[in-house]
Amino acid sequence: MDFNDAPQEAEFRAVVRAWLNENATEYRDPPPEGMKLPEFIARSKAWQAKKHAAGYTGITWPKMFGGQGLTPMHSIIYGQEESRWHVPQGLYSIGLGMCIPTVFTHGNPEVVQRYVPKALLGEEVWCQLFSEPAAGSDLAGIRTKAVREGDEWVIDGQKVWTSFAHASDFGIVVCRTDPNMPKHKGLTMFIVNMKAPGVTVKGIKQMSGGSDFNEVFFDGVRVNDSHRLGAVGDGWKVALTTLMHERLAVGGKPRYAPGYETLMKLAKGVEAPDGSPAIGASDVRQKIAQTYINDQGIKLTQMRALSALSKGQVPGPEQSISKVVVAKTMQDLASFALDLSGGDGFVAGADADPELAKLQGSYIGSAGLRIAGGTDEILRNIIAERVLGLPGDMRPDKDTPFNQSVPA
Amino acid sequence: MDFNDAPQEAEFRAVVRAWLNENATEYRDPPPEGMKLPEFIARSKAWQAKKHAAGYTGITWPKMFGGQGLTPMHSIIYGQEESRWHVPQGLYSIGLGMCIPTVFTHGNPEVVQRYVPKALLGEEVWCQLFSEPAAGSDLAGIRTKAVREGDEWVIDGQKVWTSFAHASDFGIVVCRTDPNMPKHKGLTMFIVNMKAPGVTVKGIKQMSGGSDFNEVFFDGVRVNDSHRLGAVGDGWKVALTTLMHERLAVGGKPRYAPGYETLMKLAKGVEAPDGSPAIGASDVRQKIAQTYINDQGIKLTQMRALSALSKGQVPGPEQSISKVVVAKTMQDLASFALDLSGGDGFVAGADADPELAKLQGSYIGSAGLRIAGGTDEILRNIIAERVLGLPGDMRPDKDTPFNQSVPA
Amino acid sequence: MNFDFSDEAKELGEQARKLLAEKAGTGPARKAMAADAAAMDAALWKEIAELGWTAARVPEAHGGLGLTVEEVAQLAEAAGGSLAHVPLVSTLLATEALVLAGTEAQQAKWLPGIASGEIIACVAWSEPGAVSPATVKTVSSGSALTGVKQPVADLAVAHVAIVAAAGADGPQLYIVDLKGAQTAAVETVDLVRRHGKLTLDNTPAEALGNAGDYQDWLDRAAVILAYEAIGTAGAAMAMTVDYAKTRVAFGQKIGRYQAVKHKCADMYIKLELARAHALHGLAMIGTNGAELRQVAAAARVASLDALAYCAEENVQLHGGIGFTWESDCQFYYRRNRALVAALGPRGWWADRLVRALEQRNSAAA
Amino acid sequence: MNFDFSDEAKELGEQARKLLAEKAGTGPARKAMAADAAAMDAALWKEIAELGWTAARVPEAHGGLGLTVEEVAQLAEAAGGSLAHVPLVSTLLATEALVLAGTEAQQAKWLPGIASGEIIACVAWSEPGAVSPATVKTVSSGSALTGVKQPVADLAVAHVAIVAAAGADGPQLYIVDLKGAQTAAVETVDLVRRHGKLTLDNTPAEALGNAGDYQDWLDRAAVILAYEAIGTAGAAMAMTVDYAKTRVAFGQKIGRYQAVKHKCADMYIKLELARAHALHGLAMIGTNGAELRQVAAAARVASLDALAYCAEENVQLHGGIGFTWESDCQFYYRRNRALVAALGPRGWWADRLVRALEQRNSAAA
Repeated sequence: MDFNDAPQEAEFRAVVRAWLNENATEYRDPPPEGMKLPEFIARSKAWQAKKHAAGYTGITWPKMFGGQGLTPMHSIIYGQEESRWHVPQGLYSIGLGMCIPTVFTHGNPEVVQRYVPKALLGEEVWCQLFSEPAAGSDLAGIRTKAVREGDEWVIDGQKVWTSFAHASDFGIVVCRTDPNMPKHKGLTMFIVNMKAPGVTVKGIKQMSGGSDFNEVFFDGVRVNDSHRLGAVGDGWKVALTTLMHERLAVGGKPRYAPGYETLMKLAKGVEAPDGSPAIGASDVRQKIAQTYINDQGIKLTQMRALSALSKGQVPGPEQSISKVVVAKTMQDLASFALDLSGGDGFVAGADADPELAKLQGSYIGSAGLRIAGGTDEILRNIIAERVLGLPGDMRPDKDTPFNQSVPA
Repeated sequence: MDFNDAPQEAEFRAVVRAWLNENATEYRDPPPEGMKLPEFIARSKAWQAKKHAAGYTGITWPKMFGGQGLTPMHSIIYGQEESRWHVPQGLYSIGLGMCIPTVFTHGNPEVVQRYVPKALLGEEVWCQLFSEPAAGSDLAGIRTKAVREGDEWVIDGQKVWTSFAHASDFGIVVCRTDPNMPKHKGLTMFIVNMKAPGVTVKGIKQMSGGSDFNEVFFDGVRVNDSHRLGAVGDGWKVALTTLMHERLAVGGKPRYAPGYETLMKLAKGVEAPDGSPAIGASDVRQKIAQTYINDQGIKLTQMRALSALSKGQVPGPEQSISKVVVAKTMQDLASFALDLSGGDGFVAGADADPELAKLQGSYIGSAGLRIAGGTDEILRNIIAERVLGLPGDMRPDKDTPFNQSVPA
Repeated sequence: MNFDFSDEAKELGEQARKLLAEKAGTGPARKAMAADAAAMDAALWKEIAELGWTAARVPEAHGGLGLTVEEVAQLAEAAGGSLAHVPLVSTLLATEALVLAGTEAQQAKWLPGIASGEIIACVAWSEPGAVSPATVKTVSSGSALTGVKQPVADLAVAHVAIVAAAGADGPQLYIVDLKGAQTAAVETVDLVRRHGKLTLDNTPAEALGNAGDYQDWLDRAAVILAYEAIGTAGAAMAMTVDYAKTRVAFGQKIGRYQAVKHKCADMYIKLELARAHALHGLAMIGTNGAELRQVAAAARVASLDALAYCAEENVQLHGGIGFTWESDCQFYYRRNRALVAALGPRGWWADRLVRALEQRNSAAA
Repeated sequence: MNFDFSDEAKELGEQARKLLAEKAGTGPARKAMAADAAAMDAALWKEIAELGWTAARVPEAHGGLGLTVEEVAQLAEAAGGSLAHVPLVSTLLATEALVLAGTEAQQAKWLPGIASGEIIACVAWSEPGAVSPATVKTVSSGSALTGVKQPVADLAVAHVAIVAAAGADGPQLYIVDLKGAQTAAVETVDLVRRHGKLTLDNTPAEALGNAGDYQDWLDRAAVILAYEAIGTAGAAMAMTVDYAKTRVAFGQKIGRYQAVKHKCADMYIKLELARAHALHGLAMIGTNGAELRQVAAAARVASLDALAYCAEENVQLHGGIGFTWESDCQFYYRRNRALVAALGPRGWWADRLVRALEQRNSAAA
C-alpha cells in the first residue's frame, strides 16, 4: 500500500510538470488582489488557449469531441500539478465540467460542431441555469417556462445561483415545457445565448459580502428548437447527467480554509482559563484532534477514491461524505477558534489580525458551504438512500400534474 | 421572585410533614434489597390504606369520586414531602395517575361506583394496556381486536410494555373494534379483568437485566359492554386523555441517577493525559458544566411550571423538553465518566467500584430512558408541532381503512 | 413557589417588545448597517429615555424608578430580539455597576443623567490579547488609567465608560469620563452595532468599588447579557420556524421534514434551558443568593449555546437564500459573535461555573 | 496511488467474514453470554487455526505465513463484526508485539505455537486505577513482575500474556508464561467476552523489547483494534439499517423519516472517517512511516467515536424492542465499553494525537 503514482501515472505527471515549468512561469505568484472581471477573463482565455494547444483540455473527453480520450486519473494528475501554480481558475469549470458534456451527449451534430470546439478552446464561456427561487434542493420544482412557437421556443422565468452568468456567452437551461405533466416529466433542456434579447443578469451579494452568483431573468427569450438538448420532456434525465458531474466536483476543504494547524498555532498565543497557554487545555486539544480527524479523514477518503480510479475501478460511495463533513468542521473550528480569541476574534477588517480575519471569513463562508451544492440535509438523504439503500422521503407531489400540485 | 411556598402552601406542607413524621417512621430507611413482589404489594397496600384514611389519596380528584378536590400544587407538595421517606412507590402510579381518571371520566355510574373507591383505597391494582409490538410510537396502529357478541366483547391480541401487569387486578385496554375505519377511528377502550380466563402475563427482560414491563396476551377474553369506556369508535380520544396524564408524569432525572457531582468526585481521583488529576482538565470541566446546565436547567424548568400551578395558571409548554434532555444527558455523562475511568469503568458486578457500577447502570438505563414514554425523536416532533406549531409529518395511512393500509 | 417574573416586569417587557417591534427590528438594522449610518438611532433612544427604560434600575433618590433587575432583563431581551440600534444594553450594564458598587457621590454624579437618557454609558473590559474578563493589562496609577480597551460596544455615542483595569487586589472597575478621551471606531464582524477602541494614556479615572465588586458585576452582567442573547436567539428561532411553515420543497412544507423540525425543537430546548438559568440568575440577584456565581455562569454558557445554534441553523434551514446579503439571517449570525465578545467566551464561563461548584463543595465540606 | 488493501488481504477478509457469518454472530454470542458457557468457542478456534489465521502474521521462519498487518486488520474487522467468541484479536495483538519486539529466541519459543493455534496469547496492560496505557504501576525486578492486571480480555483461555510494566525507561512490555499464574475471572459490562484478573507476585517474566517498542506496539495495537471496532460498529449500523427498511410506523417505513435516515447517514460518515484513518495506519505500518503515531491515534479515536454512535443509536432507533434482553442491540452496546477499555479512552488518544502533531511540528521547525 502506498500513495505513489503507478509507473504510467508518474510518467504523465513528469511530462505535465515539465510543461508547466516551461509554460506557467508567469503564474508563479498569486495574482494581484482585486482583479477586475475583464482582466480575469482575458487571463483565463489566454491560459486556456495555451493548455489547449498543448493538449491539456478535455483530458477525459472522447477524441471525436476534441478531447484527449484519457482516464480520470490523468485529469486528476493534471489538476494536481496545475494547482501548484496560480493559474486563473474557475471560469471554465462549470462550462467544461458540466455544460459541454451535456451538449455533446444530448445535442444534435450541428450544435456539437458549433459549440464544443470553441468552448474547449476557451473562446466561449458557459454557465448552467438550473436552480430557481422555488427550486433549490427540490430542483424539479422549476417554473421557468418554455413555450413552443413554430421552430422556436420562448422562455420566460427566473434562474438563480448561476456562477459566472455575467461572464458567459451561452448557458444550458432547464425549462418547464408541459405543466400538465408531473413535475419531473414536463421539463426540457435548451442551449441559450446569454447575450440574446430578454436575458438580464444580476449579481447576488452574499452574506460574506462577495458576489459569486447571479440571478438570471428570461423575458421572452427565443431559442431555436435545434438548440434543444434531448427530447421534449426529457429535461430531468438530461439534467441528472449534468448533475452527476457536479457531485464529483463538490468535495474537499477549500484550499485556503483554516484547519487544525490554524488552531494549534492560535492556541499557543492565547490563554486558557487558568492563565496557561490554551494549547495545553484539553478541550482545545480535543478540538484539534477532532478537526484533524475530520479534515484529514476526508483527504484520505478521497485518496481511496483516487486509488480505485488509478486501478481503473469505479470509486466506492465513500466520497459522498466529503462536503457534509468538511463544511460543518470548518464552521465548528472557526467558531471555536474565534471564541478562544475573545474580543480579538470579533474585531474585523483593517483592525483584525490576519489569521483571525481568515477565521472570520471561514465562519461566514462555511455557512454558505453547508448549503451550496446540496445542503447538509440533502446530502445526508443521499448517503442514506443511495449508499445505505434506505427508502426515500414521502413525495406527495411526485405523480401530480405540476400545475395542480398543492403543497402538503 | 423566590422558591418559597405561598402561605397556604406552606401551611399544607407543614400539616403533611407532621403527618408523615408521625406515620412514616417505618420508612425512614431504604427497604432491604431484593424484596419479592408479594411483600412489595403488601407494603404498598398498607401504606396506601394509611394515606387514604388520612385523606392523602386522590388529592386533585373531584370529591364526588372520593378525591380531595385540591389543586395540583397540593398534590405536588404531598409528593415532595413523601419522597423524603422510603415509602413503597410505583404500584399505584399508573392506576391512579392514568387509569382511574379515565374510568371516572368515561365509565358509566355503575362501573365508577364498582371500581374507583377500591382503586383509591389500594385494594385493587390497575395497569394500562395500550402499546403493542407493532404499535409503539405509532400507538394508533393497534391490532388487538375486540369483537362484539351480544352484550359482550371478545378480545384477542397482544399488548406490550405493561408495567405491573403481573400485579394488577384490572386494566384499561384499547382494542380495534372496526378495522374498516381509518386507524384512529376504529378503536374502543374497555376495562378488563386481568385475572379473567384467556389473559396471560409474561415478564419482559430488559437489556439492563431488570424486568419492569410485561407482555400481555389476550385469547378470547370476554368483557361486558358495561365495561366499555366511552363510545364505540372513540377509543383514540379516550386514550389521549389518559396519555395527557403520562406526559406530565414522565420527566425529570431519575432520583438516584448520577449527575455532575458524580463526575466532579470521580475526576478528582483519576488522571488526565498529562498525569494531573482529571478535575483540572478543561474537557472534563466543560462536561461538568454542560451536565449541570442540562440537569439543573430541567429542574428549574419544572419549577417554572410549578410556579404557574402555584398561581393557579396552566404551565407553559417548556416542561415538554424534560425527558429528551435528561435521558441523553445521562447517557453522555455515563459514557464520558466510564471512558475517563479506563478499565475500572468496565469491570462490573461484585468486582466494580460502587460509583462506577452506578454509572454503568446509568449508561445502560439511559438507553431505555431515551425510548420509554416517547422516544427522543417522537418528543422532538411533539415540541416542534405542539409548541412551535410546525406541521406534522406526512401520514399516508391517516385516512385509509386500517385493513387496507399498505405501508409506504 | 414564585419562580417567574413579577407582573410589573412582564408589563414593561410587553411594552418594550411592542415599541421595538415597531421602531426597531431587521429593517432599521439593515439601514444601520450602512457605512455612513449613524452610530445609534437617536430618535428611538429619546423615546426609550422618555419611557423611563434607562431610569428603570436607577434608585429613586437619583431620579430613577428604583425597579429591579427583572425589569432590566426584560429590556435586554427586548433589545436583543429587535436588534435595536441603541446603546440600551451597554447603558444597563454600566448602570448595574454603578448601582452595585458606586459611592453615593458617584451615583449622584452619573445616575440622574443616565435615568434621563442624557448620559449614555458603556462598559470596556475587553483588550487586545485578552480572551476573558480575567485578563486585564490596563494599569491604574490610582487616579488615572493607561492601556487600550477594544472592542467596546457603543463607545462612539457614550459619555462615560465603566472600565476594567488592574487594582490592588486584582482587576476591578473604574469610571472614565469620555469627554476628550481618545477613541476610534473599530470594524467588527457585527455590521450593525458599532464598536470602538478606547486608548487610555494616563487618563483620569475613579475607582468604582473593589476587586470583589468587579466579580459580582461580572455575574450580573452575565445574567443581563444572557437575556440579550435569549432575545436574539429567540428572534432567530422565530425566523426559522416562520420559514419552515411556509417554504415548500418536494411537495410539502419543509417544516414537515424531521431534519428541519428537530432542529427547530433543539433551538427551543436550548432556549428554554437558557431561560431557566437566566431566570435563576435574576432570582439570585434579587435575593442576594450565594449561588449567583455558578448560576450566572450557567446562564451565560446556556445562552451563548442557544444563540450560536439558533443563528447558525437559521441560515442553514433557509438554504441558499439564507446566505444572501438580502436575507435577515446574517444579522443574527453576526450578532452571535458580538455577544460572545461582549463578555468573554463559553469556555471561560464554563470553567468559572465549575470553579464556583468546587468552592461551594469545599465550603460545605 | 494504491491506498487500498492488497487483493490477498481482501481475499482473506472475505474468507473470514464468510466463515464467521456462519459460525459466529449474535446467535452464538447469546449462548456465550450464559454464566456457565465456555470462555471461548473451542471448535471455532480450532477451525480458525487450521485456516491459518493465527499464523498469518507469524514469519515463515517460525511456522507462519509471513503476511502483513493488512491481513491482521481484515481478521480483526471480521472478528469485530461477528462478535466471534474466540481470542483472535487478543492473540493477534500479542503476536504483533512479538513480531515487533521479540528476540529471535522469544519468537522461536512462542510464535510456532501461536501459528498452530496451540498457544493462545493475551495482552495485559490495564490495571486498577489506570485510565490509559501510560499508567503502569506493576513493577519489574528484572526477571519477575509484581502487580495486578485487570481487566484482561481472554485471560482465562490464554497460555501467555504480554504484560506492560515499569522498565528502566518507562513502561515497557514483558512476556509472562501463564502456566501456574494467579488468575481469576472478573465480571464486566460485556457479558460475552470473558475478562480476567492477573495477579503478579514476583512472577517470572522476560522483557520484550524496550520502552520505545511499547509505544510502537501501542500504535499498532490501536490500528488493529480500530479494525475490530470498525467491524463491530459496521455490524451495529447494518442492524439499524435493516430494521429501518422494514419497521413501519405511522404508515411508512421508519427509514423514510429523516430523523432515522440522517442518524444512519451519520453512522456511515463516522465509519468511513474511521476506515480512512485505520487504512492510513496500515499504510504507515507497512512502510514504517514516520506519521504512524498520529495516524494510529486518529484511527483509535475515530473508530471509538463510530462504535459508540452506532451502538447507542442502534438501540435508540429500534425503540422499545431494542432495549430488551432478547434484542441483539445489547451486544454492540456492551461491546462498545469493552473496546474502550481494551486500549484506553478516547481522551487519552486524542491527546496523544495532538502530542504527535506537536512533535512533528517542532521537528520540522
